[in-house]
Amino acid sequence: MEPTTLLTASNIITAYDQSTILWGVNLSVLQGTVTTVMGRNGVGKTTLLKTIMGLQKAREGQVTFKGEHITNLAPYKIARAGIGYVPQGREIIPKLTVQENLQLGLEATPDYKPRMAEEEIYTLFPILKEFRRRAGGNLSGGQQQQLAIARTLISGPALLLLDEPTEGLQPSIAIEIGDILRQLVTTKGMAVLLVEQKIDFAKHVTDYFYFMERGKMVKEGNAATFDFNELQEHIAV
Amino acid sequence: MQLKPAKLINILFILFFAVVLPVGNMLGLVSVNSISLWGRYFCFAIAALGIDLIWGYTGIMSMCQAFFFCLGGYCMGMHLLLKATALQQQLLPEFMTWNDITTLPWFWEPFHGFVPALVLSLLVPAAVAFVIGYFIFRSRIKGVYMAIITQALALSMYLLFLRNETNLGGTNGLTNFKTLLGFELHKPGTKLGLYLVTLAMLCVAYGCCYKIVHSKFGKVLQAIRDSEPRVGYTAYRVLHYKLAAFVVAAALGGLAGMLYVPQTGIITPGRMDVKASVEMLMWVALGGRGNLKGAVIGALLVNCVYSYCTSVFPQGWLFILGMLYILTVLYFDKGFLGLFEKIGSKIGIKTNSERYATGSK
Amino acid sequence: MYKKIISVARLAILLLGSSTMLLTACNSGTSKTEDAGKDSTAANTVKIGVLHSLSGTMAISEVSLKDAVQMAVDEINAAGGVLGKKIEPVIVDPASDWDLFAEKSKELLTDKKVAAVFGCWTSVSRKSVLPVFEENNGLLFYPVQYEGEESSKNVVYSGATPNQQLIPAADYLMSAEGGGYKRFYLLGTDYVFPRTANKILKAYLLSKGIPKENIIEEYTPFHHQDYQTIVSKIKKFAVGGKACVLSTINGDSNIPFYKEFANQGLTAATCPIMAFSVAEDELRAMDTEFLVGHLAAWNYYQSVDVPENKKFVAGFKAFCEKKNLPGGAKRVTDDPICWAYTDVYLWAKAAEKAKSFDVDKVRTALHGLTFDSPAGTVKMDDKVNHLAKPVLIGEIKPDGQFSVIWKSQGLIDPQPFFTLNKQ
Amino acid sequence: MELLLKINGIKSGKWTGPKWLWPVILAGAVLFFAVRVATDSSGTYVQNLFSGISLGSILILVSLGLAIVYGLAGIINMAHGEFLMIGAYTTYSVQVFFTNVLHVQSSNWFFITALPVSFIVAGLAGLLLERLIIRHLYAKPLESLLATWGVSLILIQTARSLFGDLTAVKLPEMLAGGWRVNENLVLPYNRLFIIALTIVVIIALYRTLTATRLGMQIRAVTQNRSMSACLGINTKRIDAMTFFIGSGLAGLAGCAMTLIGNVVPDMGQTYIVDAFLTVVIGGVGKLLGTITAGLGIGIFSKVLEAFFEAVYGKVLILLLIMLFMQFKPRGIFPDKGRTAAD
Amino acid sequence: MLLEVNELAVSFGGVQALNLQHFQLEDRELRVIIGPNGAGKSTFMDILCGKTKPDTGSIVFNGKPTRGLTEVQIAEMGIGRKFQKPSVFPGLSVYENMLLATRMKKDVFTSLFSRMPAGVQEKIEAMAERVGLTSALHKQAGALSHGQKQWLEIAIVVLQDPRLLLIDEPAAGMSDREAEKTGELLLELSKQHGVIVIEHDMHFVKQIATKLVSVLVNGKLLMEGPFEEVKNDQRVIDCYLGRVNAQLEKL
Repeated sequence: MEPTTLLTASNIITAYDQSTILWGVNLSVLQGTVTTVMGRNGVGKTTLLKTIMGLQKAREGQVTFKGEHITNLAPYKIARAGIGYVPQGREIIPKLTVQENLQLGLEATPDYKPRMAEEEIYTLFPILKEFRRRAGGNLSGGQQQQLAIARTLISGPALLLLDEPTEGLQPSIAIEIGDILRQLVTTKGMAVLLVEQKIDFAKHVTDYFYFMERGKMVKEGNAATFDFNELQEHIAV
Repeated sequence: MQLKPAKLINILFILFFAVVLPVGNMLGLVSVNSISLWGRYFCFAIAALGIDLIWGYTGIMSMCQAFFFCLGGYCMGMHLLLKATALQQQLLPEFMTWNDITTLPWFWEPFHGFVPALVLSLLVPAAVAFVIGYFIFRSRIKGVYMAIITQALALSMYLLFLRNETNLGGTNGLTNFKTLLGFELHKPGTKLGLYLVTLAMLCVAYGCCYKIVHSKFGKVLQAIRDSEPRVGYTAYRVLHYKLAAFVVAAALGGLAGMLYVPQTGIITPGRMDVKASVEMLMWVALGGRGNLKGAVIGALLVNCVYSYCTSVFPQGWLFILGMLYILTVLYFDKGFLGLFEKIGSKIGIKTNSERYATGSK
Repeated sequence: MYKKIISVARLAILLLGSSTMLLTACNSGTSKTEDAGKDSTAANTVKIGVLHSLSGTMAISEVSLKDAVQMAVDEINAAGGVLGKKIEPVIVDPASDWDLFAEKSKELLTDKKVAAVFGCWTSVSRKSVLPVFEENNGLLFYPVQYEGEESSKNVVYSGATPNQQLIPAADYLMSAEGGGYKRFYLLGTDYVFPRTANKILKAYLLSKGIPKENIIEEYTPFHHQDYQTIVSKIKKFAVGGKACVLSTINGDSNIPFYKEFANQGLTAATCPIMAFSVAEDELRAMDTEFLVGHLAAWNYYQSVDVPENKKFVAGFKAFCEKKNLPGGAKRVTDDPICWAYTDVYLWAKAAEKAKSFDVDKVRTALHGLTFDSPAGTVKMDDKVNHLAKPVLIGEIKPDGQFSVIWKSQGLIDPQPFFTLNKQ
Repeated sequence: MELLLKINGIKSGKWTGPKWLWPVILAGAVLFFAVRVATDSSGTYVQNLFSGISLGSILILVSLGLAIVYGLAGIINMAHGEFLMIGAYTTYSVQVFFTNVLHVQSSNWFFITALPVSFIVAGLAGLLLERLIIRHLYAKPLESLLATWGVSLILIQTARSLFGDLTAVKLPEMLAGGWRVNENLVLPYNRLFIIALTIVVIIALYRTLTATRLGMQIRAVTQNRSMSACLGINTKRIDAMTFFIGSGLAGLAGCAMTLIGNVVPDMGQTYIVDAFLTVVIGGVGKLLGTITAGLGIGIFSKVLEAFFEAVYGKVLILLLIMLFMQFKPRGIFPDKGRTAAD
Repeated sequence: MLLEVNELAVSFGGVQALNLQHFQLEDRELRVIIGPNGAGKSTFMDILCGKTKPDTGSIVFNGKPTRGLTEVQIAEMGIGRKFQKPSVFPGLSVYENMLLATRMKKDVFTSLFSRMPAGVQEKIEAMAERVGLTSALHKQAGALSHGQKQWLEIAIVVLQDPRLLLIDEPAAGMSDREAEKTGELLLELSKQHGVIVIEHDMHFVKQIATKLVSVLVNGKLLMEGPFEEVKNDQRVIDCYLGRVNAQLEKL
C-alpha cells in the first residue's frame, strides 16, 4: 500500500521582524517514515519546525496536516491535532517532576487519557522510571531528551517533530534514541520529522532526506540514493 | 527645513503664555486665579521634565519623584514660614507652639535667608537622590524592583513627614505664608510675577533638558535605556550616568516644588504620598514618554483636566482620569504627542520624530 | 482583520462602561443643577460655594455635609429664598487634596463670586483655604469641631471649640457621677486636632491634680489599622483601675481600634473610651456591638429631644431618599451634619438681617444672632464668629445612636484660644 | 560605609562572607525569642509575637494572589488592593442580604457564606479585568503598573458611588472575644481565625498547584510558556484562570479583613505597598519567599513597634528592607542560573 | 603575551559549563574557537569581558589580572565584545551608536560639557565606509537588518579601539559575500589587535584562521592547532559529524 502524505508544507516564508529566515520552503512527510532535514547552523531548520508548530507565524505559504490547514493556528491546537514537538534544548519544565512532565503530555489529548501506557513508556525509557520523582531540571541532558520524547509519546501523536535530538548527548544514548525512533515508526506507524546536523545519526534512522541552505530546500532524496559525501562536504567544510 | 513646525510650536507656546495670558490678565480678561493656576501647572511641567529624563530617557521608573518635589517645596516653605513668623513678631511658627517646642529646631536655621533656602531647595533633593540612588544603582536594582523600592521609600518618607515629631508641620504641613522677598504673596502683581518666573524657569529647564538629551550624555542615557549591558561593555560607568540622571531629575523636582509653594500657599505631606508619584508618572506617560515636549504637554493637560473635572464633574472625574490612564497605556503608548503625530502624518505634516517612525519601517 | 474588530469592540466596551459609570456617578450631581437652574435668571439667584471632598479619603465624612447643605438650601429656596433670591449652590470637589482646597476656594471666590462658602472638614483643609479667604475677604462656614488657636474674621466656626467639648468631658469623667476616673490614656491620630486637644486635656488634668504618670499620650498615623500593640498597652495601663481612654482617633481607624479593644477583653465597664470624633454618621452602617457603653462628647445627637430636631431628622431622611443618595432613608444625622445644616440658615438669617449679601455686613449681622437649631437654641457670639451651645455626653446604644447621659447647664460660651486660668 | 561593608564580607552587592553566617544569625534570633518567650511572665513577648504573626498572615493573604499573578504573567497589578475591597464589599452585601432578605439572625452563617462568595466575586472581577485590559500587557510590568493604577482609581470611585460611606461588617458570634491564655494575654478569635485561614489558603494553594491538573498547567506555563503551548495547553485560558485565582485570593483576604477593620472604598490602598514589598522581598513569583517575607515583615514590624512608635517602626522596616536589597537585590529566593544575570 | 588564562572554571546550577586548563593568546593574533553548541565558547567570552564571574581560575590580560573587575573596568582595560545576538543601541542612530563607542574620555562631565574631540567625525565616517553603513548613518539602529546590525556591532567594538576583540559568531545571518567581507575586516584588524572569534561556518573559519584554531568541547579544550590539522583531526571530525568516538568521552 502506498503510504499517505501526513504533512505538507508549501512555499513557507517566515521572518523575524525584518530578517527573512525561510524563503519558500516545500516539504512533505509520509506516514510511517522518518524524514530528516539537514543543514548547517542558522539556515532555518529550527524556524521551519517552529513555523509548523505555530510558534512562529508564517508570512506566506500553507501547512496542511492530515489534509487540514493548520497554518498559523495556536500551538496548543496544533498539538491537540496530533503533532508532538521536541524542541532543541528539550525544554523540560524544570521544576516539575519527571512524572509530572510526562503527565503534561496528556494535555494534547482530548480526554486526558494516555494513548501509550505509562508502563510502556517506562520500558522504552527505563531510566525515567527510576527518576520519576526527580525534578525535570535536575536530569542530565540525555535523560531530559528521553523525557521530552516520552512526554510527547504519551499523547500518541501522529507526527513527531524532533529538533537535533542528539545534540550534546553521549553516543550510546544517541544510538538508543535512534533505535527507539525506528521502533516507533515501524511498530506504531508514526511519522517523524527530524532536524539534524549529524550525518551518522541521521543516516541511521532516516527514510527521506532534505538538505536546506539559506532558508530553502536545495536537495532531497531517498536515504538509499542520497549522496552523503557531497552532503558531508556541505556541512563540514 | 523639517525642524520648522516644531520650532513654530515652541514659539507659539511661549508667545501665548508669556505675552497673551499676562496681557489678558492686565486687561482684566484673564483672572488672577487662572494665571496662578497656570503658574502651578508650569511647576508640574518642570517636575515632569525631570521624570522624563529619568524614566523616559534612561528607562528608570522612579516612584519617589513627588518626594523630591516636596523636599524642594518644604525648603522654600520653611523660608516663607520663618518670614511670615517674623512678620507677625512671633518667635516660632504657630504649629511649633502647640507642639510644645520652645526653640527653633537646628535644621530650620539655614532657612532664614532667601538665598540659602533657594540653594538648599535644589541641593537637598539632589543630595537625597544621590544617597538613595547610589545604594539602589550600586546593587543593580532595576525595573520592577526599582519601582517598588522607590515607592516604599516615598511611603516611608510620607509617613515620616506626617509625624509632628519631625517638626515640619505634620499633616497640616507648612502654610500661612505672607511675603516672598518683601512682596506680598496675595497681591495680583506678585502672582503674575511668580507666574512669569515659573514660565521662565520652565523654559530654562526645558532648554537644559534639551541640551542634556541632545548631548553625548543624553545619548548614553538612551543607550542605557535600550541596552544597559552594552553601555558597560562600551566602557561607560553606568552607575555614574544613572546617578547623574537621577540627581538631575531630583533637582528638577526640587526646583518645581520650590516654585510651587509660594503660588499655592501650602505644602503638605499629601503632595508626596504614593498616589502623587504615580500621578506624576502618568503625566509623562500621557504626554508621551521619551519626549520632552510630551512631558510638558502631559503635565499641563492632565492638570487642566483634573482642575476642570473636579469642578464640573465632582463625582465623576476619577472615572475620566482613570479611563484616560488605561486608554493611554493600551492604545497610545507614545502618549498624546504620538497621537498628534499620527494624526499629523495622516494629514501630511511631517514632524521631527516622525522621521524615526518612518525610518523604522 | 478579526483582531482589529476585537480591539475596536474592546475600546467600545471600555468607553461604554466608563460613560455609564460616569453617568451614574453624576446622577446626583446633575439633578442638583437642574433644580437650581429651574427658574434662575442670574439676577434672581445668589451663589454659594460648597467645598466638601466628594472623593478621596475624606469623602466618607464630607459627603454627608454636602447633603446637609443641599437640604438646607432646598428648604430655604422652597420657602422663598433669601432676600427674594433663590440660592444656587456651586458644588466642587476638592478631592481630599489639600492643595486643591486652596485652588477651588480661589475659584469659588474670584471666578464664581459666591456670597459664602460652606465647607472643609479637616484642619489642614481649613488652614489651606484660610489665606485665600482672608486675602479675598470671603466667608467660610466651617461646621466641624476644631482645635482652636485660630479665630479668623473670615471664618464662621459653628463646630465646638475645645472648651465646648473636651473640658466638660474630662470634668464628667472625673466627677463622681461619671465614675471618678483617675487615669487617662490620651490616644489620637497624629494631626493637629488630637495634638492640641491632648495638650489642652493634659494641662487641664494636671491642673486638677492628676499625677503626670497617670496620663499617657500616644498617636498613630492616619488610616492605622493594626491596634494590637496599643490595645495591649492600654490593657496593662487599665490593670491599675479607674482608667479610661480619651480618644481623638479619626475616621476609619476607629473600627479596628474598638474591635481590637473588645477582642482583647476590655469593656466599657472596666475602661470606657470617651471619643471626640465618633458620631452617628460613622456608626450608621456598622456593627456597633463593640461600642455599646462607650462614650462621646458632642453638642448634638440625633436623639436630642426638641421639635426642631425631630423635623430636621425626618427631613434629612426624606431628603436622602428623595434624592436617591446612598443609604436613603437609613441615613442619620450627627453633630457636623447638624452644624452644616445650621450654617446655611445662619447665613440666610444674617443676610436677611443685613439686607445684603455683602460679607462685612453679613458678618456684623451674624454677631449676637440666635437660631433654633436642631440642637436647641444657639447663639452667635458677640465678638468672635463662634457659636455658644450646649454640651452633651452620650453613651453609645446598640442601634448606633447615643443616649444623652449628661447635659451642660445652659449654653457654653466659645473660647477659641483656650487658657487654663479662665476655667 | 565602605569599610563597614568590607568588614561584613560584602563587596559590590555580593555576599562573599562565610555561608553559615545568615543561618547562625537567624538561629540566634529565634533562640533569643524563645528564651524571652519562655521567661516572659507578663505575656508581652508572646503578645508581640502573636501580633507579628497575625499581621504577617494578613500580608501573606494579600500578597499570595499578587505573587502568583506576577510570577505567571509579569503583571504588577496595582488594582490588587481593590479586589480586596471588592471581597470586603461582597462580604458586606452578603451580610445585608442575610439580615434584610433572608432574615437570618445568627451572624455566623453570612460569614461562612461570604468566604466562598467573596472569592468568586473578586475572581470574576479579576477575570473581567484580564479580558479587557491585562491581556494586552503581559510581560510589560511597568506599563501594567500604570494601567492597573487607572483601574484602581475607577474601582475605588465605583465603590464610593455604590456604597457611599463607611461601612463595617458584623463580627460573627463565633469569632467574638478571645482565647484567654492568662490574665495578661488574650488572643482574639478573629485574629486566630485569620491565621488559620492563611494556613488553610497556603495549603489549599499548594495542593492546587502541586496536585491538580490546573496547578500543573499553571506551573508549566509559569516556567515555560511556549513549550507548554506546544504540549497542548491553552495558555490564554491558564492566564485567565491564574488571574481568577489571584484576584479571588485578594477577595478572600478582603473578606477576612472585615473581621478586624471596616469596609471603605480605599481599604486596598492601605496594604498594597506592603504587599508589593512582601512579593519583591520574597523573590518575585516565589510562594515560599512570599510566605517567609510576609511573616518576617509582620514580626519585625511588631517587634520594632513595641520599642518605637508605629510610624518609626514602619520607616525602620523600610530602611531595613532597602539595606536587605543591597545584598539580595532579587529577593530571598532569587532565580538562579544564567538567565537571571541580566 | 596578551592574554593568559589558567584553571578557569564556572558552573551553572551544578553543571560544569567551562573548565579550561590553559589558554593563551599572543598580541596581534587572530584565534578562532570552534566547538559544538553548549561547549562553553560563549561562556568563555562572557567571563573574559566580565559578564559572568568565574568560580575559580586566573585571567591575566596585558600583564594585569582581571578577575573581580566590573565590565566597565575590563572594557576600559581594552577588551571589546561583540555578542552572538547583535547588541547595539536600537533607539539611537547609527552615527550616535558609533559616536558613543569611539575611544575618548567617557566620564559623566566630559559627556555633558565637552565638545567632540577633533577627528572623531572622520574616524566614524571612515569606519562606516569600511562596514558599508555610510548610507545608513542616520538611520535608527533598531531599523537595520540583522546583517547590518552585525556590522554595526563590529564597528562599535572596533571604534572602542581595544587591545583584544572578542567576536561571537560574526558570520551568522550574513550572506557568503558579506561573510567574506567580515573575514577580510577581521584579518585586517588582527594586524593591530588581538582577536578571538567564535564561529561555526567552516568556510569562514578557513578564510580567517591564519594561525591557530582552538576546539572546545564540553567546556574543555580538545585541541589547538593550525586549521588544516584541526580539520583533519579525527576527534574534531567526530564531534562535528557526530561519529561515535570513545576518545571524546575520556576528555
